[in-house]
Amino acid sequence: MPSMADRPDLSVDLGRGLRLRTPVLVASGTFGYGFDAPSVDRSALGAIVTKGTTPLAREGNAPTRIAETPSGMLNAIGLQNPGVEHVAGEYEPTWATWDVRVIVNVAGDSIDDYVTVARRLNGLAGVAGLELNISCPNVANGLQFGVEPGLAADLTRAVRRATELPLIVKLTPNVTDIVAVGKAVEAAGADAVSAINTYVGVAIDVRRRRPMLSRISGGLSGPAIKPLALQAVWQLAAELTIPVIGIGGIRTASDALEFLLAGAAAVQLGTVNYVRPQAAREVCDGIADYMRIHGFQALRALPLRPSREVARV
Amino acid sequence: MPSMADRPDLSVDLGRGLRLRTPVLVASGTFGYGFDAPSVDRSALGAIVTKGTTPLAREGNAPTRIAETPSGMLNAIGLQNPGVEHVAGEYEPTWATWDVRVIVNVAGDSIDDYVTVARRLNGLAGVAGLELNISCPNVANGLQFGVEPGLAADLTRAVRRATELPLIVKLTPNVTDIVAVGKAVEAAGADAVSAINTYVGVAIDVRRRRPMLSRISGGLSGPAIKPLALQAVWQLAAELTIPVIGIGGIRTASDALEFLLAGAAAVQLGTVNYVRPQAAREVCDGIADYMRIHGFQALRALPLRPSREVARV
Amino acid sequence: MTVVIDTAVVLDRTTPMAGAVELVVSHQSAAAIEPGQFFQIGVGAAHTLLRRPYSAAWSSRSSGRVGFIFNVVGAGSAWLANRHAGHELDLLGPLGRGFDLEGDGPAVCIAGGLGVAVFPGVVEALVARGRPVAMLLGARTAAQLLPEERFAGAEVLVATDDGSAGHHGSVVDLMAATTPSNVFACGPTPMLQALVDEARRLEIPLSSIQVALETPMGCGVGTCLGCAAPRRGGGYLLTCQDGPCVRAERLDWSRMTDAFHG
Amino acid sequence: MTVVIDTAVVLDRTTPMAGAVELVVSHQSAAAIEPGQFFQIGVGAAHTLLRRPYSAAWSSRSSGRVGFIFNVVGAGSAWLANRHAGHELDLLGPLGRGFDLEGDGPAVCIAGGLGVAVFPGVVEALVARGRPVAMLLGARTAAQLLPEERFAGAEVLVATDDGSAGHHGSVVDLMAATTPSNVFACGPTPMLQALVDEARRLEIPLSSIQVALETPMGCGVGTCLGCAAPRRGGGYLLTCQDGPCVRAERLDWSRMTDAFHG
Ligand SMILES: Cc1cc2nc3c(=O)[nH]c(=O)nc-3n(C[C@H](O)[C@H](O)[C@H](O)COP(=O)(O)OP(=O)(O)OC[C@H]3O[C@@H](n4cnc5c(N)ncnc54)[C@H](O)[C@@H]3O)c2cc1C
Ligand SMILES: Cc1cc2nc3c(=O)[nH]c(=O)nc-3n(C[C@H](O)[C@H](O)[C@H](O)COP(=O)(O)OP(=O)(O)OC[C@H]3O[C@@H](n4cnc5c(N)ncnc54)[C@H](O)[C@@H]3O)c2cc1C
Ligand SMILES: Cc1cc2nc3c(=O)[nH]c(=O)nc-3n(C[C@H](O)[C@H](O)[C@H](O)COP(=O)(O)O)c2cc1C
Ligand SMILES: Cc1cc2nc3c(=O)[nH]c(=O)nc-3n(C[C@H](O)[C@H](O)[C@H](O)COP(=O)(O)O)c2cc1C
Ligand code: FES
Ligand code: FES
Repeated sequence: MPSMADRPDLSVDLGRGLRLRTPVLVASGTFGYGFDAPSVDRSALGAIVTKGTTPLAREGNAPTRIAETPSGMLNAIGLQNPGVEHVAGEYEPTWATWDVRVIVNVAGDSIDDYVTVARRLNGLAGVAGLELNISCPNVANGLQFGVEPGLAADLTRAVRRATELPLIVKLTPNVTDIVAVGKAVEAAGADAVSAINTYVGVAIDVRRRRPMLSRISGGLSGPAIKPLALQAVWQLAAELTIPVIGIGGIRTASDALEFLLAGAAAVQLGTVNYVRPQAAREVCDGIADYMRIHGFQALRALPLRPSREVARV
Repeated sequence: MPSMADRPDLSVDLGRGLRLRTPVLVASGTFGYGFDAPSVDRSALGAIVTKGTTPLAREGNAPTRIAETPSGMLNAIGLQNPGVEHVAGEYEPTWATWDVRVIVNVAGDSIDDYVTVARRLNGLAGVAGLELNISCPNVANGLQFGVEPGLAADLTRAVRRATELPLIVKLTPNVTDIVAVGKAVEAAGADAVSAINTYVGVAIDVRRRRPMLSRISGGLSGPAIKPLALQAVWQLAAELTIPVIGIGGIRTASDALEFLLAGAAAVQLGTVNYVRPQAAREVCDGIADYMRIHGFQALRALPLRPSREVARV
Repeated sequence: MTVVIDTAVVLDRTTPMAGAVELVVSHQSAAAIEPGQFFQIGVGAAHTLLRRPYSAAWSSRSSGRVGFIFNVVGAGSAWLANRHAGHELDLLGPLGRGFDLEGDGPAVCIAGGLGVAVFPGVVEALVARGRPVAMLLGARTAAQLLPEERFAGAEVLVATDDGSAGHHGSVVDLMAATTPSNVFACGPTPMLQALVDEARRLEIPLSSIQVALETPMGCGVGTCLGCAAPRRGGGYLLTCQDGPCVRAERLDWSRMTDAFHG
Repeated sequence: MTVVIDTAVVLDRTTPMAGAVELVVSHQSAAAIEPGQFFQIGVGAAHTLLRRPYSAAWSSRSSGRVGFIFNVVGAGSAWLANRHAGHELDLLGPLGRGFDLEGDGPAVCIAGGLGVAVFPGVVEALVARGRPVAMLLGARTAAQLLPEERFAGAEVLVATDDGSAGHHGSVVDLMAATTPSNVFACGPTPMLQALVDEARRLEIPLSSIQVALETPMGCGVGTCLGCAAPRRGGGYLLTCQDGPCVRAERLDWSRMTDAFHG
């Protein structure tokens, strides 16, 4: 264990006062609401991002909801969650007592849904920020909010008006040009973007001659997608001025460092939390060791290319 | 080994007389021009798809050209190839003597490039068909032909006019709506589509603090992408009437059957050829065994959903 | 209950019955395991990612040992089957809810196929409580039956699909010969379904039947929501948190899907 | 040359020098291996995909055995280091071009770090041809030197970075003391680069120097085009087909990149 003395500064500022003690977050849907995960040392966590939360409780999809694929997994959980009232009433008061900050991931079928959740959580001490999951289909027009820059911007603008909380927009990679969507939400008032959410995939049960998942397709996560997520982060970090949070297939400190070197301001660990609950601690220590060895004082020194922001200075 | 007697019919018709003895092809860039691969039993191969071929010889990219990722690999070879003259003069005469058919994969920077290659190969006995790699950037407008339905259709139409050879258009998955591109090339005269080419990815060498590949990003292939490729095939097979050739991460007969059940008329094995040169034979035998066990006489009985074509009958 | 992530050393590897492997490990929480609980075991097989859920077949407070009994169905179990004495296993657990062993009067344990893996520990605990126990074992053929000695103190009744031992047919047929005050069941979902139908026929209340469920699992701890099982009255239970051992009355058997069998 | 895909049984696993592992296997094509050729070895480590290229350290026509010497740098080599007697290895090869051993007069072999892995077989073949052989060994420290006995019949000169054995400095410095008619070199690209510079200084013609290249490899057989090395006069050679052993004069050392070291 590194001594605190020579520990480099791991804190990161994601904008609008969302300052985190470390750049290692746990990703939405892989840590519940912070209550169920195995009791491992959480002092490494910059923040916990909750399961996607909607205005009303949702039962989620019928089984089978998950399937393993090579170095990855598909999921079609169907946004099972207790609804924002339960979250605000039952969970938030406890979060307010924690030393790890909690960011609520928000989902919905319409702009109103997102706005409703954002309003309800605004000003609650236990909520440090919001992350908008724009991979959800918009029931109004069928399209996902996240695949159309205009739609994504409208959604971001509406939520921006509804809350003073730091606003992270989580981008979907299932698009031809993720940078266009990133620029649109940046212009619409996002404080940061997180990239990426899962890739749409299918698995077939050959023996039983049917798709593995009840919903046929699901979202691919895990190490398999790491190079694709890095491509998205590499492009976004070059084109956006707001911080980019890297997500996708991180298992080790080396994986996390790939994202930080590619230009990410912070990272989120997802599927790995299921496999190695102690991963966040190891990743955090590994980043600190790397910085010490290479003589970096602060995270902002890691990117291979200076960020636009720095460049403009 | 199954006896020939009860061997189900593995032959497949990809249109315009391109009838193959088995549905197992080897994918472009993973079998050279058919001369270098380890001498394994080729009687299992429905066809060999060659390395991408351009009008003039190309040196390819500077090293490093490949990098391994979890259950996958990135490549940025840069279309190194000897040019169509060499292919037509040196390789084609030998192909004409083989019992395995050869499909030439065609690449270029402009519609003229593709047309030039197609014209030169038209009518050569050793060439059974063409596969257009439309993932190449169009130097004219920077965009990849494959990401824009209109561009993809123009390219297909132009090549269609230049040759009587069966024409397969190989789709790129790096788009929001692959079905739109598939429909466009179908309408423009493609006899079949193959899906998919590689996904754009990045890997960072954390120790040396630089991207792994000299070109920074490359194409992701291997088992990691299988569920994504299956998603593309599942959608295309439902919406197109021409055959869909499934490609992406196939390692085993079970993987290949996932594609056939998802609606693919045939499959291509790529990266696995590097790892297990004998894979095509095992996949072919495994498909035959599966059909025998489930009592299927012909491949067309495998898809979980009847194809549009059948549906229309 | 605090979940422990720990490496356990393999002490022994045996073949308890045809086609199965038994691994014995020494584990710090052996004493804390309730019969019916499971562990998420890390596997290092190529192209795999997730841990694999396995019931503790038995555990010994005194020796600090835990046993796992499994068969090879895919890459993960094939990797596990290659562990030998001296190797380390990466265990997360004990997880979930075990069987509620409270009550008195005759207890009937019924196992289909590898479902038997959970019962050595369950039977031992029931016998220790002084309850009369009947162990109903179902297998494809005689060689695949876990030997009677593994159920000391219980009356063992057997059924095989091929009639090579005991009743020729389903293990569920053996229920009719019993008068249980509690039933503990584990096996393929179709077999559990058949058990529930038979119980209704025999007028055995579902409240007295506990089943150990098997669903695909992502995390094993309640965070991925991947292990849903249909709850009676709507919605879903989480197999890893509300189960794997749940009372049959809590499940909506009409919506029960089977991710694995048939 | 026909490439064989075959499983070979591990006969022995030893530690030839500090931090290295030597695996001895029995392989059907042992007799056909040219010194300097390599095999693509299948590895079953989690999250890996490609085979790993390894030089045959030596091979014996009479016993049908092949040796591989390697160190652990990542997941694949870690997996390999865990193979023991009785395990099977999945081998593709022998592949590529070995060293051209023709010629007479003194032969100098120069190895940096694990580059030494290729030389036991090379030295044996050169000595068998009755040529005087000098083996120049470079390592970080004395413990990481492959023992002299492995180069019977050759004069062994040593250099270590820490001066713990032989010359304190680079193995390339030892070239000045030699008057080779041929040079055979293997090691990190920066060391090969230094060798070429030194050769120019000593006026040793590059045509007399053969280097064993290391690049990332996809297929090992010429189909993926992933192993490009810059060719003198433009374009690229394929390390797996035109190499790994190539004459230094055929390479464009000004365009030489290093995927692995420094
Ligand atoms: C709570 C719980 C406890 C379990 N306890 C045991 C036990 O004590 N002994 C034991 O042998 N198994 C047990 N299982 C089943 C075991 O987890 C699976 O067999 C194992 O995960 C398969 O992993 P694999 O990589 O070998 O197979 P995979 O490659 O994951 O799957 C291979 C084949 O096995 C099927 N399969 C996967 N999971 C299951 C499953 N849960 N049941 C049946 N078929 C499956 C798949 O559909 C596929 O056809 C338990 C499962 C759960 C949920
Ligand atoms: C023709 C040829 C012959 C070889 N012969 C031998 C041999 O006899 N003995 C031996 O120990 N090694 C040899 N190598 C190197 C060996 O192939 C690599 O060390 C091995 O592939 C690494 O696999 P890995 O999964 O352990 O490491 P990876 O996880 O693939 O890589 C881990 C680290 O090792 C580095 N690395 C990867 N490949 C190489 C390489 N070729 N050289 C140096 N660093 C590398 C990576 O950049 C990374 O930093 C040879 C390579 C080639 C091309
Ligand atoms: C089971 C599961 C459930 C998820 N639920 C959500 C969710 O509710 N909202 C969201 O924005 N992302 C969700 N995600 C996506 C993850 O937050 C993350 O973006 C993705 O898994 C990629 O990261 P990874 O490869 O590290 O897992 C979920 C992922 C998994 C595996
Ligand atoms: C090294 C390499 C080179 C490739 N070259 C080509 C090419 O020239 N033209 C093409 O259309 N596809 C090319 N591909 C893509 C493959 O044909 C295939 O579409 C892709 O690898 C996905 O299949 P796989 O996962 O089975 O490898 C190449 C793939 C690899 C790995
Ligand atoms: S397995 Fe993840 S919630 Fe049950
Ligand atoms: S390694 Fe594939 S061509 Fe050389």
